[in-house]
Amino acid sequence: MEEAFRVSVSEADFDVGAELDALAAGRSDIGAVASFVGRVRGGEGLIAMSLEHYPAMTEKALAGIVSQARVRWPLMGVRVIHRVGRLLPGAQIVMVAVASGHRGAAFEACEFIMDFLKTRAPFWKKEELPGGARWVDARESDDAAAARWDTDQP
Amino acid sequence: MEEAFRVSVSEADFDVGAELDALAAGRSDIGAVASFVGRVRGGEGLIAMSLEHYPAMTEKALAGIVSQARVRWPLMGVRVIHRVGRLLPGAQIVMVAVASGHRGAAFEACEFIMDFLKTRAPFWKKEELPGGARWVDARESDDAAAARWDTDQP
Amino acid sequence: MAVVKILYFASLREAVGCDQETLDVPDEAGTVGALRALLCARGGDWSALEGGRAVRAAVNQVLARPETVIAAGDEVAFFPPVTGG
Amino acid sequence: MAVVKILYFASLREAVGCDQETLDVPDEAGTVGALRALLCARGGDWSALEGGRAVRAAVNQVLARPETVIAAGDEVAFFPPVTGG
Repeated sequence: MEEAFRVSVSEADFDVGAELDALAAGRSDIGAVASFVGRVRGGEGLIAMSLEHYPAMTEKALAGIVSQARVRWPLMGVRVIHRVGRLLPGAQIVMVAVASGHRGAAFEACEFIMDFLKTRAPFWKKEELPGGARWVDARESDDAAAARWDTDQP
Repeated sequence: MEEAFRVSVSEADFDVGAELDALAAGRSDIGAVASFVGRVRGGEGLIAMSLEHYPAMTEKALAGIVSQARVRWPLMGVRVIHRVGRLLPGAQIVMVAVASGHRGAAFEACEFIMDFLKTRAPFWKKEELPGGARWVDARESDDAAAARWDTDQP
Repeated sequence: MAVVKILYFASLREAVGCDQETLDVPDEAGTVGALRALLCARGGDWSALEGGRAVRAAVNQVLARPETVIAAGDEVAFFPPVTGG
Repeated sequence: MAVVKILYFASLREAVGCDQETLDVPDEAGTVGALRALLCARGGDWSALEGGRAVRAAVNQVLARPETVIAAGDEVAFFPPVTGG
């Protein structure tokens, strides 16, 4: 995957502004950059959220999702970063940024990548609560969100 | 419009990273931030793009669009910035960032605001080309994008 | 009669050669559509306001329709379809 | 017979009490679904792999289906539905 299309997994936090700047740096063919940042939501006494992953598979899965997006839309750059480890409420978990000529492609590809990441990339969340730790259940709404792309060709 | 919901128009460039940080600063109820940045695309020898607006109406129109989005989705913060004046290829024109509890609302509201901004906010683009200046024509695809929200209640 | 301020923007401003004017609008031109027809009837460059042309309007900085009523003191704006974003 | 490496993740890893193992898989358990049934048949904590439970699998780091064939040297992983993002 060339320079403009990058995925990574790390414990460290990321700088969204710097990543967005890097996507568009020195280019004037990019008309639209859509991005998404997911954060740890507090509530129910949440102390922290721990993210486990399957290291050998994770970046491969993310790169595969980006490749699928590139088949569907004319994209000029994609950046995916997903954190792992123990994160506190308010912390950034994931970012997806997509650069394209026009906003429709950028928005759709960004949503597509998030929907597939949520249902195909090997990450698991465990909540630390006052009463103990609890694995987060997968949500049917995430499966539904991913399934809409099966028939909804752009 | 309270602090977490802000619109502005300016000649100065904006710092997307700083704006996104400000939206989420000190809050742990935000699970999702979707954003969009529009840029001046080069090509066809484009020298510059000048943006004219209707100063007395612009921020009022943008604030009205944000208010409509808040009726449709549970939003925790919105930031809209639109530049005016003369911009070079590659320059940032507009940013829309939307914070919500979940990604569906954040993505949809961000697209909604962009679609309405494109068809309801009083900005006009004029291209400087080697052969002279030319006003940009409105695109039917933008009207269609805005029209889909008429029936597509979330 | 109603004295209103009329503004023109972008390509329409250039076509009619006027940024803004103050006009005493007769009662029979008391809607956006009627005012537009009145201005267009000036002929020459003002034909840019002809019915077939894509012209949008706002009254007091809010998008308006041809049937929107105009009152004394209003600010009426005419402009082409917007192209921001 | 095919020697494969088997990995377990997240709640499934905790339920079966095992991170990874190397297993000589008999020919009749040569698909992901058959291997899962073989492991489940160990009983006790391994019933976490029962048919009714939501368990996903990957072969060589690619999402797999029950009918996906397993070959010697493969890395097979079992885990609950993913919850990242």
